[in-house]
Amino acid sequence: MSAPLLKVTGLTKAFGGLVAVDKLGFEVAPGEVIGLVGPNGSGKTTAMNLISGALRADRGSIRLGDAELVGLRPDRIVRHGVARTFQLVRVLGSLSCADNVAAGLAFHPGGAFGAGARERIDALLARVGLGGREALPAGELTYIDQKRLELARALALAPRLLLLDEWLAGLNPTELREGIALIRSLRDEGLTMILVEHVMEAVHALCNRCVVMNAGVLLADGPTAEVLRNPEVVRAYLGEDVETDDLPPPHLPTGEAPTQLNLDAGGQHA
Amino acid sequence: AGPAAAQAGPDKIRIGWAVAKTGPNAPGVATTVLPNYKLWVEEINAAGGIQLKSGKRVPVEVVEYDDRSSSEEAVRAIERLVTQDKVDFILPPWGTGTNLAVGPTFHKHGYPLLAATAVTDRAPDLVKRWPNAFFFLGTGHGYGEALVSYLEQERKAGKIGTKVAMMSVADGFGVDLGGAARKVLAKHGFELVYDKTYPVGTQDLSPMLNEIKGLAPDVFIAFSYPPDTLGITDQAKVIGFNPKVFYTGVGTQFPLYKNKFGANVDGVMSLGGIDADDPAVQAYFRRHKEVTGQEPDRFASPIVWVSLQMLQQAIERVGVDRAAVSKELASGTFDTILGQVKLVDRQWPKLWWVGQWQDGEFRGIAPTDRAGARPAVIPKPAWKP
Amino acid sequence: MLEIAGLSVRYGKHLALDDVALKVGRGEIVVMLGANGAGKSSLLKAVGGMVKREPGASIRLAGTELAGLPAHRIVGAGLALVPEGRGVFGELTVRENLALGAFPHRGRAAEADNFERVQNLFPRLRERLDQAVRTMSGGEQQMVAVGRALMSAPAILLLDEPSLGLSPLMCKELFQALARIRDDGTGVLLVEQNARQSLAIGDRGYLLEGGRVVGSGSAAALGADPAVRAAYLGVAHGEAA
Amino acid sequence: MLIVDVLLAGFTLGGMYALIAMGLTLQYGVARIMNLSYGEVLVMSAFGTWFAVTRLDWNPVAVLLASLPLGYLASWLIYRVLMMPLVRRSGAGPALEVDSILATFGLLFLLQGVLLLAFGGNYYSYSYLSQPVDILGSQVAANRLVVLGFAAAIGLGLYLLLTRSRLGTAVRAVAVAPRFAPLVGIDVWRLSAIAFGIGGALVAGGGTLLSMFLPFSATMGVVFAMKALVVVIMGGVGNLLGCLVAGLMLGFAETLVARFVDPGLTLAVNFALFLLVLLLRPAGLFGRVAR
Amino acid sequence: MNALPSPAAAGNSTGAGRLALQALAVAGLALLAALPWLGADDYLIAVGINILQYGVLATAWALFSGPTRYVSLATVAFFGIGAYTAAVFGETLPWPAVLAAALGVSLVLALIVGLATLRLSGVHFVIFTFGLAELVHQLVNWYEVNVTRTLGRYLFVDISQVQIYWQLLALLVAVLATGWAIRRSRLGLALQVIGDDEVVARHVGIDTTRAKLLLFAISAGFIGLAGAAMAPRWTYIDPAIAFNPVISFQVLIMALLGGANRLFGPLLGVLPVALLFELLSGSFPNHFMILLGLVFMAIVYFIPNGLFGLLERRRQRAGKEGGK
Ligand SMILES: Nc1ncnc2c1ncn2[C@@H]1O[C@H](COP(=O)(O)OP(=O)(O)OP(=O)(O)O)[C@@H](O)[C@H]1O
Ligand SMILES: Nc1ncnc2c1ncn2[C@@H]1O[C@H](COP(=O)(O)OP(=O)(O)OP(=O)(O)O)[C@@H](O)[C@H]1O
Ligand SMILES: [Mg+2]
Ligand SMILES: [Mg+2]
Repeated sequence: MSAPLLKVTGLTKAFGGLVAVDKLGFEVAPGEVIGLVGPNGSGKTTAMNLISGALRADRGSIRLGDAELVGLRPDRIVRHGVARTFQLVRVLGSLSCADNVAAGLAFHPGGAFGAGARERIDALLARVGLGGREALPAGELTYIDQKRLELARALALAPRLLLLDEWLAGLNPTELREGIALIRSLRDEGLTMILVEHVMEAVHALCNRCVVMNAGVLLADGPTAEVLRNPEVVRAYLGEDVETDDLPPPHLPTGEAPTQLNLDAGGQHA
Repeated sequence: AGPAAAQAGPDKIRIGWAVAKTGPNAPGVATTVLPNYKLWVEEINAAGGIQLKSGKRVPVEVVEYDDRSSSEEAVRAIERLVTQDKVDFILPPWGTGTNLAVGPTFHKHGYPLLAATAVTDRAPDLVKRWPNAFFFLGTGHGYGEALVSYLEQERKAGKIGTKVAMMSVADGFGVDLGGAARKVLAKHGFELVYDKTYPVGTQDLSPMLNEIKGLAPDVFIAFSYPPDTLGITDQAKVIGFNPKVFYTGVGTQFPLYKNKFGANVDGVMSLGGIDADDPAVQAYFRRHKEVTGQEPDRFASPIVWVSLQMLQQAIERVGVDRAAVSKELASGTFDTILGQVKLVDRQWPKLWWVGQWQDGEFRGIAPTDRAGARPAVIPKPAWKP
Repeated sequence: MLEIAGLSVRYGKHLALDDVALKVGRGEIVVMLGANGAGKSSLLKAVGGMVKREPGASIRLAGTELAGLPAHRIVGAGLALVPEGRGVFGELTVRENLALGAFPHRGRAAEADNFERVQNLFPRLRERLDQAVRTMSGGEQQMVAVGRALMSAPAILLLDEPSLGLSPLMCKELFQALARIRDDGTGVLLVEQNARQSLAIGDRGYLLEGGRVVGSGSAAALGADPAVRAAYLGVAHGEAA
Repeated sequence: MLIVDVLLAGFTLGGMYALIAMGLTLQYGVARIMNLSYGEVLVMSAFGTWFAVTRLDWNPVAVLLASLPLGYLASWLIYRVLMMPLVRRSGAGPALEVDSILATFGLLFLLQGVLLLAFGGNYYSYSYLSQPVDILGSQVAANRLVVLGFAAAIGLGLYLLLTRSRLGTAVRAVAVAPRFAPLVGIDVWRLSAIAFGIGGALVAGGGTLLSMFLPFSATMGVVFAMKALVVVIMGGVGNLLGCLVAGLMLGFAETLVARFVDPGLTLAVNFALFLLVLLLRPAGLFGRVAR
Repeated sequence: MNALPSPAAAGNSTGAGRLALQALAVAGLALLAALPWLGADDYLIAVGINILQYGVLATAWALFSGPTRYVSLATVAFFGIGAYTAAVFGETLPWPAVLAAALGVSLVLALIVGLATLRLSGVHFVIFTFGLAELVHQLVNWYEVNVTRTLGRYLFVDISQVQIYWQLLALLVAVLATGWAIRRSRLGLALQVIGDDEVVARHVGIDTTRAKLLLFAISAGFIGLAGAAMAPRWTYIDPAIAFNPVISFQVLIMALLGGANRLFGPLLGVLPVALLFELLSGSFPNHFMILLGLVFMAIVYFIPNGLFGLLERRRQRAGKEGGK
């Protein structure tokens, strides 16, 4: 394994008496995409906040390449090449989509501003599937599209490490497929990512390695398939009966014909 | 218009004023200035107008503005009166700051400025700078010095000791008067046991009063503003603070003061005063009350009135030529409710510097040699509950 | 029990919901399927009175017309909404949020029981009763939102993506709980991207597209339909049995 | 008795500050109306009291029985008639702040204009209960004790009501998230109008109490409004206990500085204290909302 | 409190419309510049001074408060400090040096203030800045009373009204030019982002403290200069005159009314409000307050979104109808 891009050691953050992240340690190699999973409230978002500088660690170290990130302000950390999205989307609602991306482009070395940025803005918007909506105020986008916009903004920062906090939550299967494909293409370009996800399908599809947290501490760290079979992980996080691929229809009145099923999918509104 | 027209004179005289009807200066205007202006206009017009030399009576017509207690608004309003309304004379605004702010504008356009509510130590310089300006209310030093000289007399007479406590409002007025008093007190060997300022708008002066009471001074001096004056008196009464001399600032002379404290006002000293037994003064009080529904204060009100009487008489003598009126004001002698008045260096020489509430009236006690001066009641009677 | 007809919602020029009619019975879980932007959230908000309805709508709950009522009265009448984005009172504590859930009169009688029930359903909330909701994790806030809605003892529960952000384990437990709630006689109108699980517990379902209801049927029938499977269950045509 | 002197002065002054701020904290914290005309309402009530006391020979404490309900009614009406269109229009969004500032600024002028027409610009004052009360050898005016008592009673009482009762929790819910309050069946309009009304009752009561010992004039409203705002923000918006504590802190700071440092610095120290508190606790002493 | 409506809510102006408006503004400025030669009398100049003064203040205020939505009531702190600096040095230093001193003092004050305040937000910031202005007032007062022992300074300098007028006009042009330049710069975008969501701003690499501080200082510098330019008009300056909080409020109201998110928005608010004040106080000195209050409320109820919003909606409607 090459030298890690990100190396987290002994990371600790407490809120009052509650230790949300407790002596957390893991590494991410360049080009790697890892999944950060764990039960609700296990400290995943807090860990992301610590890495991106939104919160300041009580103890521990976060090294990105040669740089120590603990103690730096978020805007400094961004310049070191860390970008993120938020669990609850935070687009700049009063700005246009284009300006949202422009904000990502303008304030880091290697960024661009003004006329020189136009092309890159358009390309980024197109990439996340928002081509043609440049002038629309971001506040008027649907939730999903706002998530896309947030990703475009994060990508505009040309990050070395991208933190995605439940970016794939709330998508339907079709959209999920698209989303996974998008992230996969980023991975194929060599972007290093940490994915916080509860959608196991995505974790399976995108991450070769998983870090599992529980109650602030590291529960498991290893290849995805292996980790997600770990009995402790199953008990704390996944629940006993793992995904069945088909529908167990408990209420299927046997033999009953579908009532009044008249699908005109892709019909007149397409 | 030829000489004939000038001979006939105008058929009306336009008078303008811009005073604070709103903002922090409004109470001062409403107490001291505006009632006098109204009374003046009322009396003149009731008599058919100002009688010019030609014998013709010309009524006055008023243009008024609100300066909203702002120097900038005041300046602009005066410019408006001069250039838009083209009034013949402008009555001054209230207060030292505003009078000084509009000074250059009066000066530039040659209008006489009868500053009857400005107290400034710079008055002697200002009259040199602005030949049309007249100052009626003396200098801070005047009040400070007169008060202390008076106290000095009483001390020599053995009526009071040397311990003086002084508090003053942190504003031009308080600083000027306090500064003067401080100097003279030291010169006369008084011991200043307490000497502090407080900011304008302080809502509770009781900590200062409590501390002062603990120092047991013979003389208590507060160069205060109306709301503070009321608060100080109230607190003194509550804590039973009874110095031999109890002196408070502006507001003491207001009718409101007597209404609030009743018989307790007797013996309280302040600046200003009046010879209340003078029939002319009594008549003025009566008219003021009749026409405006309120009593005048016993400090600047009569002086504002005097300045108006002088203006009227000057116009009667020389007409509406502003330069001539200014000249007449500077050199003439006028017959007013406060007797014969002749300005010295365009300043009023004969102020009541110290007054005291006695028998329900705020009477002048210093200068002691002035006609109508009363001997002071010292010590002040203790507060009654 | 809940009968909706002629429900339309307009945002400016855009007709987000077009003449929708649907029913939710007592003790029934009805699943609303639809793509991103189909109008599912708008539908729930319109029913709950949180967005303006176009005139002509009828929303009858057990025979009572609710369409003319403001949002707070609708809750009082027995419709509880867990909106998109949760709508919790971030500055208040978990306990206060839950107590407010019982603010409508109908919630008062069984408040203590419901409080217990919600805490059993989400043990995490029991541990954190005095934490300000704003400081909780995403999934924990989702628990508060669902719990608060349950506190009003609703006749009909309107849920907009309640599983969003919940861990797989929590998600399963939530769906089991919904099944229990249904069994207690509450009607549930469920908007979920997790069509697999929702159809698994659902009784009936509707398909919403471009603001119109374009299909409906029993959960099983929907789950068996190839087009639905392709669009909402992530199963390609002909892939599954 | 130096200590008793300082304590008494600090408590009574602080009580007064708290009193004038409590109405505002309800109006702003719950009904979300940044009421710039607040001071005018206070002064109006003071004038009303003055009139009742000097012309109708009422007892000032009895005037409270009139000014509290009148204050409630008037404010309730102001909310329903003047403010509700604005709240509706803005959907309780950010535009409401601007609109309510502008509208109540207009109201400020209007009310002050009416007061000036009716009473002129003069100072008004009357004497009531300015007898000394002896406490441990220090004298304090009875009227100030009355004010302190009212401030403490109202502050604590309403605080308990707001934190301990369901209605109170609902009021706070409206304060923190008016958009979501209907989700739990809260009638935001009614509650806001009630809160605004109660705020108005408190201001009116405050005006009556204040008139017992402070001289006032038609143009003085702004002074009170600004003081109230400072106390409200310092205590934490919408928090009555915060008002009480912040008011007392300011009162004590002022008293201590006047006594032991320099009375010339009282106001400076007051503002410095306010700024310091905000720097340490950006949402105020008891505030939780950051933005 | 996000007291300012978002720029998007204020509507988007069309390119052509904006150009027309700018042309109009330039023409207006030219007319203003020529006013003293067009035989305007002292009063007209005085009205012009008033409008220009508030024009500078409101535009400079909106430079910072518009995009960031940090509503400042500290305007008068800088205005007053500028005026006071002029009063202190006015009679001893040459006038340009006085202006430079005023600029310097306001900048220093803004930096100190900015460092302390800018972590506050919403209404807390608003009241904090109000408190700050009062604190500065009180401290200057205390210093004058206890250290220099002269309260109230006299400023006799040889500066005519017309010269004041021109100084203010030059300032206004400078503020507008600065605002125009900022809007087109990275800094402008940074401020918009900050105004929308400060957390996001930091996470896209904006040094928010620096950006806010920079702009706060620029804005304060202009305000301080305006104070210095105005000082010679009053002869006598004491802290109560220089630090009159009404100025802060008036600036706020004017800028909000016009529309704080547009470069020319504040000016659009200044003009009618200043004229309205003038008209009402001139014609109805005794009912001024009542009428002003009524007019104000009418504006709020009938012209939401500020005058700029009104204009833009009008134009959009006209544009649409014309297009059909
Ligand atoms: N500011 C805070 N104050 C107090 N507790 C907090 C704060 N922020 C987070 N916590 C607590 O810390 C724990 C970890 O929260 P975090 O948001 O990191 O969880 P998570 O793993 O992201 O969960 P989820 O999957 O639900 O999003 C939670 O129990 C949460 O309640
Ligand atoms: N406040 C709004 N203003 C304007 N348009 C809106 C608004 N809210 C929703 N829309 C539009 O209405 C349509 C329906 O939106 P809605 O949120 O109801 O969809 P949804 O089915 O819930 O989608 P999702 O799966 O993304 O949650 C979308 O096209 C959306 O852009
Ligand atoms: Mg999380
Ligand atoms: Mg939705």
